[in-house]
Amino acid sequence: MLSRTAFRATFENVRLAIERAMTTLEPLHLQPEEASSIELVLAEALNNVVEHAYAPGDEGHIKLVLRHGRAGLLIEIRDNGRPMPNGRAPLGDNPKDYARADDLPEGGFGWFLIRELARDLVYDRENGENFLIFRMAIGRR
Amino acid sequence: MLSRTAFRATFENVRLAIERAMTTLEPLHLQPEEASSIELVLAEALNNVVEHAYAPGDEGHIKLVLRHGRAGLLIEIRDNGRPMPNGRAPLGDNPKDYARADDLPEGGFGWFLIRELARDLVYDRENGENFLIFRMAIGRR
Amino acid sequence: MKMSASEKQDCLVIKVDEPRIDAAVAVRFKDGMRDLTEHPARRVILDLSSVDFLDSSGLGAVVSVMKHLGRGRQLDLAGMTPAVDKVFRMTRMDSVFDIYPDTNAAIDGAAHAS
Amino acid sequence: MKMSASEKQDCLVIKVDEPRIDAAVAVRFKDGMRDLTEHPARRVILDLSSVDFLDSSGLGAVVSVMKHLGRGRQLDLAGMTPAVDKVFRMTRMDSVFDIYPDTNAAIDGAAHAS
Ligand SMILES: Nc1ncnc2c1ncn2[C@@H]1O[C@H](COP(=O)(O)OP(=O)(O)O)[C@@H](O)[C@H]1O
Ligand SMILES: Nc1ncnc2c1ncn2[C@@H]1O[C@H](COP(=O)(O)OP(=O)(O)O)[C@@H](O)[C@H]1O
Repeated sequence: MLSRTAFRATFENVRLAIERAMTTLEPLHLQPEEASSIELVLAEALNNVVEHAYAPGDEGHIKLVLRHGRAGLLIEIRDNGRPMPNGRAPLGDNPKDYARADDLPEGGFGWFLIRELARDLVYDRENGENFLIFRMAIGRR
Repeated sequence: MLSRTAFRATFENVRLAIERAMTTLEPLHLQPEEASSIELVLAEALNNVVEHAYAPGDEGHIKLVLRHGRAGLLIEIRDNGRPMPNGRAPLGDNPKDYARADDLPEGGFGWFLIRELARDLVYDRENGENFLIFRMAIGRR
Repeated sequence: MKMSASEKQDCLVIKVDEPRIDAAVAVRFKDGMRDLTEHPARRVILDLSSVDFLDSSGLGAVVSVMKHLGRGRQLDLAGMTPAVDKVFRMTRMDSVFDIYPDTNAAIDGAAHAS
Repeated sequence: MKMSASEKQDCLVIKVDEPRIDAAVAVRFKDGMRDLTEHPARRVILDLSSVDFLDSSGLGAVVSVMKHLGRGRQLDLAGMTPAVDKVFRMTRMDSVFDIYPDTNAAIDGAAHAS
């Protein structure tokens, strides 16, 4: 196991957790492209929990586990917040070609980015806990 | 989550756990080919724990978790036995073309079969516990 | 371990009457086979048509029985179900044994070969 | 949120002096941009050369600022680092903005366009 952390669900803590995670990954000597994908997918998945799983003022927590094996980097995220819509991880909308500036979306890219960057994502609800696990394909050494 | 079970590590219990697992999977309406691959990979991975992770007479336990998502079936196996050789899941030897009957191996196929059937396998040692997770690619519905 | 032997045209046909040959019964399977193959037939046909599942321990046991028979005696396989067939193919053990769709085909094949 | 504005040839250049525009600072970034773009320049160039990381909240904030500027005013982007560039490309927002390698190129480009 590379690391296991738990923290209160705030945007600031997500930032710190990502910073720690990226430090933990340094010994893997990732390509910059790989590292930035991991950083982005962590931000999207963890910020989603802060934003959507917990109501404002909730004393919510997030658990983050990073594991490394031949199949790449396995990222596990758990929280006790509300379940995903319809009990499934959102598919994420594909970006469109935007005709008018007024139509531009200011949000809703989170799950699209996660789906693009992550592989083999499984979402599950277990004993009132959201369980999200996915894989980042990183260079095999 | 499809199921979560824990049982004492014996070959008989592995057999019962596999039987229960296959019953749990019935609602997924797997192809016979998919079901037999899952049954085989479960047998190989779980029997390996009985045979190699625990010494004879050990009061060892096995935890088995099955999860289902768009990425397929996620199988997680945990035990408190000895770590994998060199801290890594064995690659498994490729079968050879056997020239003489006397040379035929009577064992050592377990990890080869697991590697052939499972995807994205990650092995990890966490707080004295073996953690094995892998994915079976089954028909997306 | 339920298994029974019968003689058919110089062949000893052994039928396994269990749905699984796995780690839980591999040793008993080997013992049973050793007892039944005390019979001097040069050709032994193992009828696996009732076996739905065989793992690497079961495969190892079949190989062990074959080696135990020694030179001059042969172990042929008949009636393998798809899941059992898959294990033999994946491990390339299908090239080591003579494999027949059922015992009748095996007996005919054996008759031809001898 | 550290950001500073300077006027260059009819353009308002705003430089973000923070390594990240993420969910933790997206609101502050938007507020800062609204304050600084009180300035009436028709063309605003956002210098992102110090920003190593931008997530979808940061992206949403940039889009929001652009929409807030309204018609007749333009938000161009300059100096995007690779990780920031990737987010714009993946979400196709790179086709929505005029993007320049650095502020000088942006000012030249702006001069041409006007
Ligand atoms: N961790 C989560 N828990 C509960 N609901 C979530 C979670 N993540 C996303 N959602 C739901 O899925 C929708 C889409 O998420 P996303 O693509 O990230 O867009 P956004 O930019 O609005 O966060 C959200 O609006 C929310 O309803
Ligand atoms: N769960 C496990 N825990 C510890 N060691 C294991 C485990 N599984 C396999 N091993 C080791 O890896 C070797 C190869 O395993 P395998 O390919 O399954 O062959 P075998 O048929 O001998 O079980 C074993 O001989 C053992 O040393």
